[in-house]
Amino acid sequence: MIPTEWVLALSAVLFTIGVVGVLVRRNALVIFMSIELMLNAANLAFVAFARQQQSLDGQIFVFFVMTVAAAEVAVGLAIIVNLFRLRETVFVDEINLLKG
Amino acid sequence: MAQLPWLSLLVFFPLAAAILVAIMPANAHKPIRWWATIAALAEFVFSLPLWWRVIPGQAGFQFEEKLDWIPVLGAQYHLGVDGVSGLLALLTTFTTLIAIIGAWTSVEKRSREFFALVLALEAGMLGTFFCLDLLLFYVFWEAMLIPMYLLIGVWGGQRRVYAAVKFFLYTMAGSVLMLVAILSLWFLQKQYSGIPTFDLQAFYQLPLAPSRQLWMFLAFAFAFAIKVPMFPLHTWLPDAHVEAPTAGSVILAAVLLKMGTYGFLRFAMPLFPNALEVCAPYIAWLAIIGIVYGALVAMVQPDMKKLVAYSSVSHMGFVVLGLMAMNSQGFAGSMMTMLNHGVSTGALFLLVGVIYERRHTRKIADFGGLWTVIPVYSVIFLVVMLSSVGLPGTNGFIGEFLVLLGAFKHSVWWAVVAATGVILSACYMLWMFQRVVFGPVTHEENRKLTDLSFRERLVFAPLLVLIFWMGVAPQPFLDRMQPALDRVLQMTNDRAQMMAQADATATAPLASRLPAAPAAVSVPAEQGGAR
Amino acid sequence: MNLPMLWIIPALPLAAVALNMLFGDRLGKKGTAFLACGAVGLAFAFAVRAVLTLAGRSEEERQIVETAWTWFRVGDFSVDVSFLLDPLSAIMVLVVTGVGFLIHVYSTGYMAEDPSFRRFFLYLNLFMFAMLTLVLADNYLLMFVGWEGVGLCSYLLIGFWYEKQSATDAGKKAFIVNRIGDFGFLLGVMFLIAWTGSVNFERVFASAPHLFTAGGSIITIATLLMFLGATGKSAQIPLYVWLPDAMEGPTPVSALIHAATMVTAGVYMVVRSHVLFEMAPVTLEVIAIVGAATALMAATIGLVQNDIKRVLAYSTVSQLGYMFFACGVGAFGAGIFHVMTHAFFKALLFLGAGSVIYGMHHEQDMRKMGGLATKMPVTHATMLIATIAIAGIPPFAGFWSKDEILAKAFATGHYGIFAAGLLGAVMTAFYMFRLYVLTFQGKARFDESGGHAHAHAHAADAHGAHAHDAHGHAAAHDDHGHDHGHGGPVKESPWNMTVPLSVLAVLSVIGGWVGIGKPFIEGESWMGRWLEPVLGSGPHVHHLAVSTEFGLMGLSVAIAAFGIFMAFRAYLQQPSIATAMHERFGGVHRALYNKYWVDEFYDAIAVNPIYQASMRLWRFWDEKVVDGTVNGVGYFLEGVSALLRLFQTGYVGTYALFIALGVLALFLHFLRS
Amino acid sequence: MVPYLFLGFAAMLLATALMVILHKHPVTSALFLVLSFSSLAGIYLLLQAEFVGMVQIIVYAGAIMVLFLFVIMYLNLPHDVEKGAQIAVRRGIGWMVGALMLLFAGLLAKKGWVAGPAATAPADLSGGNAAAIGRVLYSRFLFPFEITSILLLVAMVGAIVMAKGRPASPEGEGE
Repeated sequence: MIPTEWVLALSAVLFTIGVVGVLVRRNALVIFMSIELMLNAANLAFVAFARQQQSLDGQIFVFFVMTVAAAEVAVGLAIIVNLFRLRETVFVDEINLLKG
Repeated sequence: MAQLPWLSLLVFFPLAAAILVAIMPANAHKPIRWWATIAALAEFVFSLPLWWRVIPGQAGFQFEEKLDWIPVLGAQYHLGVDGVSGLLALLTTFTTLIAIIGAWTSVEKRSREFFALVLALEAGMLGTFFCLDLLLFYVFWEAMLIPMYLLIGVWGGQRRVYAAVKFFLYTMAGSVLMLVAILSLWFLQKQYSGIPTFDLQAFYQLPLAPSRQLWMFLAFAFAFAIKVPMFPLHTWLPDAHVEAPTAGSVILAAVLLKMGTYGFLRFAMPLFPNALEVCAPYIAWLAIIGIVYGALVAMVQPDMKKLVAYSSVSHMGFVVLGLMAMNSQGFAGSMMTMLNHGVSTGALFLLVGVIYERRHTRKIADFGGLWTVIPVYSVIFLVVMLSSVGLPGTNGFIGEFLVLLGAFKHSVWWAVVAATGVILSACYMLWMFQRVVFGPVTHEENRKLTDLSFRERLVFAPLLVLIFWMGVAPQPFLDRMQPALDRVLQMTNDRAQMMAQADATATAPLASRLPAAPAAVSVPAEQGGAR
Repeated sequence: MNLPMLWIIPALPLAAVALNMLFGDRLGKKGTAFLACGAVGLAFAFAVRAVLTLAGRSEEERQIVETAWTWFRVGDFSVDVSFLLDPLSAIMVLVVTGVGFLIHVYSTGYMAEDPSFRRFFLYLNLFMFAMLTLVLADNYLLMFVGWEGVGLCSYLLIGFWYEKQSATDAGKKAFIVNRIGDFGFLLGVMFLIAWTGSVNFERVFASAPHLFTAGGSIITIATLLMFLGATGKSAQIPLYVWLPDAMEGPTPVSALIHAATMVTAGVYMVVRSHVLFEMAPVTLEVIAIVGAATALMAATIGLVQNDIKRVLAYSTVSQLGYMFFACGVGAFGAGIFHVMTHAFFKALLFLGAGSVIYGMHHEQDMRKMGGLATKMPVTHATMLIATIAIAGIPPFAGFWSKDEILAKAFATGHYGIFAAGLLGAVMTAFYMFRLYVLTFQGKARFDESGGHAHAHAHAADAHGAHAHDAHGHAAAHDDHGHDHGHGGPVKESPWNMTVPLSVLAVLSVIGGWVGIGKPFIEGESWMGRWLEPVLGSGPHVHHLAVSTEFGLMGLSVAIAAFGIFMAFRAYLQQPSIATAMHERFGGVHRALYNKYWVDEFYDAIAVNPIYQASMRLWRFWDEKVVDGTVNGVGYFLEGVSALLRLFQTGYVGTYALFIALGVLALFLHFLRS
Repeated sequence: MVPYLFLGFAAMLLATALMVILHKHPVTSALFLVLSFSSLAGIYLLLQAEFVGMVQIIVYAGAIMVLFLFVIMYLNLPHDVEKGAQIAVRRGIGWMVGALMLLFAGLLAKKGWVAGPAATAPADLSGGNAAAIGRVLYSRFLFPFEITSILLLVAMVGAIVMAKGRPASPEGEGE
């Protein structure tokens, strides 16, 4: 039996790696992947708690998160493709259309 | 018809019409203005019974409608009308009709949106006059801003965006303070009676410790003073008027400014009478300064619209002064001046609009000798100008005289200083008139001016009739407003007395004023002063 | 009901206005003239009928009140539109409608060639309406309607030739100066309302003795304010400045409004309110002094003016001064008497002057006239009568009224005022005969065949002479602003001008006889008895001995004769005297010629400072301070936003960083708790 | 046995995840991501979430990652150039934030923010994990499940519309 704490610790570290990835990389695609990492970290925590609580709700949530992730990736990648067409770049520090 | 929700229909008919106009095809200019005119005319006809169905002798609110709106907060959809709001509502429907007909040819771009907004504005204004629920009042009050903001910002002149934003922010600044005061009233009401409500009539019976009234009164007064506008909060007005399209100026001057004074009369004064007693002299002096100041500054304006705008500051000073005099002459004069100002200044703006439409300039220096070229216009201008100056026999005189009389009874100096405004108004108006209408034709362009068209004459005819009617036989108007005004006066005085007494009894044993919560007020005192 | 229908008297001219406005363009000049004159004539007939009804009653009942409707009623204060006919208003209404009718007729001739003929009669009828309302009103507020109404018509008629800058300036000046007076009048009325609760004459006068202490400060202030109103309307110091400028209007207007009727409204108001004024001795004293000072000052200015209408204008101011000091010394009846006689002879003088101007093709400078006696016989004869009347030679009208005023002043012990009156009388006689001599006697000083061209040449002169004028208007040339195209020789005016002249001339002779009193007949004069129900027998001082009365009369006649003699001598027989005088007293002459620089003084102390202050208020206070504050708040917020904007870089990384930092902050928060 | 397996998967997960964010080439990153997802699937299996583990492999490692790779290759991206002071600063901040986060998480964990009491009534797992999930999903979570389908539909439409590119308008794209 794996202790829930271990899984949570793993989840935390994975999440942090995702955060660091978002912060240090400038390639939008890699940032996107890092986000996926974070989502997976969250999923991991869900699964861990589901096991501890002997409930299926957590796993159901993971299922929904995955759906959202799939949708997000589809749209997000479409955006990136579009962006690349317009700007010839996927580097986020070259794009500041939102500047106030 | 008795069961018909008449007031609601009055409020929402223009809104429905606005929506209908808004979905018409954008380039169908002719049908758009016809339908807008028909809607405004129907609304006016439909509002005419306000003249005879609002029974003059009956002082309270009539045709009340009450529906739950947000039950948790105790906010209600509560409408009602009395002599004061009835007359102002009539003025509103009348002015809107005039403004719409007047704007027939002057609005070329986006006429659909323009007429829709004017109609929506009418709905907002009528709602503001009719509602008897403070939250509803606030909603209408703010809702009114938006169409006006757009009218100035889209159809305005050169600096329209600046003017529109200034207008909006100024008014907002005041009204958020008012919202805070409304909310604190609500809490006090809940604390006092246990029932959460925004109902105005309930607030009329809510005892407030005089020490608490001051801030709430100031918040209300600030909002209303901006709207009036009172010196020194008036600077949005010249900009808004100058930049606004003619119809916007007319409605702004004729109705929107009255919201401020109406607010004083309906809310600020009867709700916080003790605070009023403290503040009245200051407000009155500000009003008097406004009278003189507006007139002086109007005198040196090179732009006709700006001149009229500053004259509005001056005239509205009279209205506030009459209210602060706190006697029946002052009140009646104030109310008369509201109506007069609506008619005369509305007409003045229309007149300026007429030549602006033809010449695309409002500079006084660009005109001269108009009498030779367009005599009918000039004669109408003369009459309207005289009514604005307050010549006896025209409407302007009755209002100004009653206000001065009321002020005189309160304090001789008020009347003396305010009466100089009467001299000054003659100065700036006559001088403007002389430069525009008299003299030889100095600009060749002016020779080609065409005199008023049939449609324009149709616009001015009822205004002229009103000018003389209200000047020669104003009694029908006075009869309608007086019971309502007397009631406000009575209520204000009674409440002031009641709460001052309550305060005295509450504070005496407690030694400290702070805990003098409304709960400490004895119930008999409250009942005694309520009606 | 066999009421005399008072309301119809003012309503008739008003109806004419309405008809003229609606159908005037279809009527043509003849129709318009007929309509206008007919309405006023009919009003005169109704007035006569009403007055006869009044006279038919016993003395105590000589008062007719007719209420048309309640004008407005607020609280316990109410005002009716109602009319009052009593002996006082009877005199006024007869004078107004009578003289008004004559002047209407005269105008049909004088204005015959003006393109704005119809507008002229429109205004004129409107004026009649307002004036009759003023005179017939039975309360102060309705009187105020007429009061402002005549002011309006005066404004419109002075600026009748609206294309002329000087005319519209003068009109505006008249209206605004009058407004200053109205301000006083209105406040005075408010004092009455505040204390008596009514504006109705009868009620105010009945309650005044109980509510005010005689000589108290309230009644003094109230009456002083009302008198301020009177100074505005009746052109007294300090508000007389508008009247001379008012000569920019057509001459019949000057005759009707600025001589015979409107300007006497102030006197009428004071006499009407005599109950109040008698309770305020200080005010009466002020009135007397102001009246005397005005009489003297205007007379001195009148001595040297060259414009025929300006001389008459200053003479009017001066004569109004007489009326006021009559009131000031308590001789209200004498004041009204002088109002009446003055209306006759001054209207005649103006109309005569108009006739001269008409004949001279719009020349107004007396230096360009002379020798007209033979060319315009009717005008000459009637003018001569009027001149004698105003100079105060018995048995002409002016003598009786002026003498009564002087006698009353003397009898009440106002010797200073009396002396001033005498001095004024000399000057009146002098400048009026100067006018007469320069105009009608001596040699013709104009080009006989082409007066018109000549006049134009000199118009330039006049411009130069009046260049000092701050408003930049030229001398009051009664110029229509367009070419008449008829030069031609000087000739007599048509019948519709000369007939009114003749009628007025007759009145100028016999009009004063109704006031022949004490030394000639037993008891009060007819006029005095007629007015007694209104004015009461008065708090009369001891009557003068008959010998004193005759002495005073003799004195005033002698003085008038002296003035006349001097005028003939200086301007007809030995013109060198006049020139010598000019040179000798150059400074004085300049001061007089420039009207003591009062206009310039007012400009300097009031008009310009107010204008400058307003400009500063607008440019500095409004735009810099108030708007500056408002915009300042805006700029401040904008600055703060600009600062905050730096955080919004537009880079995703930055946002992500802030999110992460936010998470850290949350962690910290949970750690602390 | 299970704990060792877990530790093994965990080590692989972290290592591959680190490689995802560290490697310069996006394609390599993506491939490491596939690996990390797979190891995560293994952990799921160990945690008795068989269904989720399978879906993880199918949806994530399969569908989503293919999409990623497809896009990367479609765009034909070169190595990332990660040089310069700005990048260094950002990198420093990034790692510092990460470290702090871990530190705070550890501190929080120390305060006892972990694993509450175990549930008393275990879920009905008859017929295996997938069947159990199916029962719950199609009963209690039916409505959210349906909504999810709409979400996916919308995402699909959105993605298509965007990827299709706008028709060239005369005004350009407002750059």
